[in-house]
Amino acid sequence: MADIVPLEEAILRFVHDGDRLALEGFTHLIPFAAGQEIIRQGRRDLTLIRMTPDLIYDQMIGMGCASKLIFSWGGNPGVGSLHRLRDAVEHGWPRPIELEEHSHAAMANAFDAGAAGLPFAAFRGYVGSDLRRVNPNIATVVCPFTGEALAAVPAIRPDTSIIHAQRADRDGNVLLEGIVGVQKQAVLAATHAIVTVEEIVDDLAPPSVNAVVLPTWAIDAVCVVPGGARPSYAFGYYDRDNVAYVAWDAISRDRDRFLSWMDEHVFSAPASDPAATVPHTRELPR
Amino acid sequence: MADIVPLEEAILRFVHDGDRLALEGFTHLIPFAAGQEIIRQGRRDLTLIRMTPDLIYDQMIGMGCASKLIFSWGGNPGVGSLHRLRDAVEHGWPRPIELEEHSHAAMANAFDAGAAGLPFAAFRGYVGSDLRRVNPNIATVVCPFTGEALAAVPAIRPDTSIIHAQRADRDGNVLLEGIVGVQKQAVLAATHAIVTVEEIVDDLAPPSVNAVVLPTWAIDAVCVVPGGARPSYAFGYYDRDNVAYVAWDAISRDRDRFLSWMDEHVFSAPASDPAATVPHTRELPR
Amino acid sequence: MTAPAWTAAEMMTIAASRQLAPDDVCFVGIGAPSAACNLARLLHAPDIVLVYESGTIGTRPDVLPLSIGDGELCSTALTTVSVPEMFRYWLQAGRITKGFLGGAQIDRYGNINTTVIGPYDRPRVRLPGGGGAPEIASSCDEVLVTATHAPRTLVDRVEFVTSLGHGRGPGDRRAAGSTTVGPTTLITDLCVMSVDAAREFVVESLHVGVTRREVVEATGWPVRFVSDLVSTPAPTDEELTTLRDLQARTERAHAAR
Amino acid sequence: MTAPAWTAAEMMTIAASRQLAPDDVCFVGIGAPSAACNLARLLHAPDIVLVYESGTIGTRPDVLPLSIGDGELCSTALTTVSVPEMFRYWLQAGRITKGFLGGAQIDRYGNINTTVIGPYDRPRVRLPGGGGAPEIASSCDEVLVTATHAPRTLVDRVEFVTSLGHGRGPGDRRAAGSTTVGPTTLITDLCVMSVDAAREFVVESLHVGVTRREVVEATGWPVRFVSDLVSTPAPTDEELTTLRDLQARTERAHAAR
Repeated sequence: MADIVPLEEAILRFVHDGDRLALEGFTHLIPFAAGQEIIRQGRRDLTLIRMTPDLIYDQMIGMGCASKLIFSWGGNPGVGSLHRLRDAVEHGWPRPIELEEHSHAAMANAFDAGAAGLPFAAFRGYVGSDLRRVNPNIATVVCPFTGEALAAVPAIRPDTSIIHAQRADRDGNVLLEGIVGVQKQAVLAATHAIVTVEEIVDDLAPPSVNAVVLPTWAIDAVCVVPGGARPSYAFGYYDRDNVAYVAWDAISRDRDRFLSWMDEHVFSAPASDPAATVPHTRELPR
Repeated sequence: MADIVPLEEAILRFVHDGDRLALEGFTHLIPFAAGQEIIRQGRRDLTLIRMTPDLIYDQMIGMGCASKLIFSWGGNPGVGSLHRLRDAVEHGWPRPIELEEHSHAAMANAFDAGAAGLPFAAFRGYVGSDLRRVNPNIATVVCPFTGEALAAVPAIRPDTSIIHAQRADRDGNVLLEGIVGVQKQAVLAATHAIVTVEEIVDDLAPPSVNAVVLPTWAIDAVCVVPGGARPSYAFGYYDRDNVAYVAWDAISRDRDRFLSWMDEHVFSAPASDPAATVPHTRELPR
Repeated sequence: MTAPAWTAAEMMTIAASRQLAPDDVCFVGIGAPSAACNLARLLHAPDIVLVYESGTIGTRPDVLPLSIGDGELCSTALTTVSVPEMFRYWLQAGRITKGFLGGAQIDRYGNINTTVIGPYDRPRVRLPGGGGAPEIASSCDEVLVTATHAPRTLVDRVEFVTSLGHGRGPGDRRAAGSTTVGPTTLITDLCVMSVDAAREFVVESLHVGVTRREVVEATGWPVRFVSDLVSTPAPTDEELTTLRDLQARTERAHAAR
Repeated sequence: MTAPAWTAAEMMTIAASRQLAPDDVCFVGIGAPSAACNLARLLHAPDIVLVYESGTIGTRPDVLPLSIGDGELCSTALTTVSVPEMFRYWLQAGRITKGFLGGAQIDRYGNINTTVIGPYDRPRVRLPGGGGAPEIASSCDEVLVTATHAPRTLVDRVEFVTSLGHGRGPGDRRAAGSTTVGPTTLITDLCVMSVDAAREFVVESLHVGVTRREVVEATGWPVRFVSDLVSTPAPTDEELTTLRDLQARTERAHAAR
């Protein structure tokens, strides 16, 4: 059964230095507030796992939380580079970061295998790609019936996965809908799972009996964080703040400007202040 | 794009002697009307594939349509045996039937692999089971990262899959909800797919953006057959006719009684007569 | 003695329901397990999570289903997933604490046959097959077995191992590649048995009015009894009333259709 | 000559949109491909199926998305599936007829680098990475490539093969294990190239006002031209109006947020 607790407490309990951590969200429902709380708590040596590390991982990497990144596409969607990630990779600032680089298909299959309790995933991929050359975690398995050689990657098994969802009921059952990415898989693949939600409701009222619902007993903590996915979006609650994504490009290009932005928008804003979870929309230069 | 055609035409076009055929439905939405049309058209030497062959496969096997059955549980749910299946296996009546026998986990994974275009599925299964001994299509693959030995089965790739769904729109997009079994996988694993539906609607109006929807271009034919899943049920349309399932036990125990029941309820009832698609509820002894 | 005020089948269901804890996540089969699981939910385990292989998770049926995929299971569930997801994400991944199994033949080590009586290629009786059982047996934390007590069911040796119990004794299960506990308890209409150090079912409690001799005669192997054999507590009024109400509701609902 | 009444970027998008047929199922990337695909849908291919890797199938956005997972894509889609399902059931299974790719470096054989400039372990420029591209390149029936024409983009040899095109020529793709056609067409802001028998991009049409020399100077390999080189048809009024309306709607929508 999931505990419904403040975000600070959930991060304190389930995120530790050295952990393998997945904050998932495929453009939609990105758990920004949770990532910023991890930054405030000063976690270090994290292995960050995510198909599409975007602004929140750029912030965590820029603040030195991570020693390794497992990913398949690291950019600012529709805008360009993640400058803090690039600075870490290209110049080791603020610390070097090890990369384990995959394709989306590989990561999606690896999360699926993790959720299914399998040790690896087989798929038809990496055909002729140099990624095989630089990533020793890309292997081959042979179909015992046809002899076809398929790519294989290890299952992803995070210590803790964190996602943001639209709502939970009072028992801690969680519903998410819209673009759901690999969030269900990330939660089910992890030892512990934290879900931040827009709201707690009496009745989850799934729109369909087959809606994406995560039972409370498959989750450790639910935290009420309205706006906790901003500047990404929560389908049915608020839109994506595209301006904030564009603005991040200039903020993140310069180390000092980045640090002062973090100081103002993350460190001066406790997670328990609901408004603080939406700093981008309040404060970003336009 | 799926054609919206009468059931007779869909079966004529996409079901041929010798085909590998999956009529799927896990207790819910079983395509009875389609199976009975196949019987009326006198198809032979079919390889019938299904996790839970139940009454409709009992009828098809009893009428001599099948030379092979790939399955994981062949019973009358909540009642007992499938007597026509047993008669074929135990006494070769009306013709012998070859069995390829799996577990549910294996079949579910094999349909999933078929839908994913993979040649095989790996899973943790058949531990210590004698099924390995009698089914040469159960192999082993070794995880290239951990060395764990896993069970492997070939992907299921039917020539044609047939399912029943709640509704389609005028373009032939199909929605099903409730207990959805492996129907999506069966359709996507097959070369051709036929879907019988309760009704055609102007707007599919999925209850959730993540509802189980099959695009028209992934299907060959949609046939309007109200009650086409009876005596199984269609969530939101009609309930399971449990009495018919119980009654089938006595009907199917005796070869002559079975044949006369088929004559009365299947051969005398053309598929184009909507009432004929619900013979069980009209005629079964109670 | 006078006949007790309940049937042997009721006693079996009630004894099975007592095996379930409030925080269990159960993989439920049809028949006795379904009645036992829902009885536990209506009594001492209101938050127990019932999972049916048709894909329904956290189901709370008002009446017992006749099939594993009745609409009632879906409409009262927290959520319903596809069958591949059920077997991959929920069963295989190790999220189920207790699985219920039954079978045409069960031996002292909890090996179960639901496939065939006689040679596989020329069966005397072709049974329905394994269904979910082979992986329920290996993936659930623990397996509970229910059976009507009879020599043809509780056999000396199953003719076909559909679902692995403890093989032929200690170590066999692990050697076969399993990391879970396997069968721990066998609940019949005569008694409750538990697995001992030799990985064999031994009788630990006799239902009210049942004698050792009856159990010996109804068991296909030379059955043993624990030294501190006890009597299964009689059904309470609450247990009986709740079970009978559930079954009466179920009969009314199914007859109406 | 006078400047044409359209920009080079508009010409590129319009030329790309013409590559799409009414019955195509397209795997759409962000930027030029998204504009081209939606333009085709608004013009000659109203029933074209647009699939975005975020899981949206049959999406019909009124405005162009800024990201691959904008809410607009989901709310106008026929259905939205999980990302594992998208890559397994829809892309890997071979249900996509045309995939669009771009990249920081593209060579004459359609090999694409979106990973790194310089050594992998000590990159001069760390690019975003492969994302969906490696499997889009191998699983779609056919791959269309778009790029702004420049020597640093259309290079003699990519420094890192993120996504396989035709390797170093005929047979390489099949030898690597691919059974699909691979890149067939490269659409730039200067011209349209198609793959010839040597599996090399050669110029088949020049956009209005573009010279052979401009193309030669902007291409990082010794580019060849087909003998029957033609001029790309100029954008029609309908194409231009539809594209500009789409982009104006898009700008208004994104500025409002």
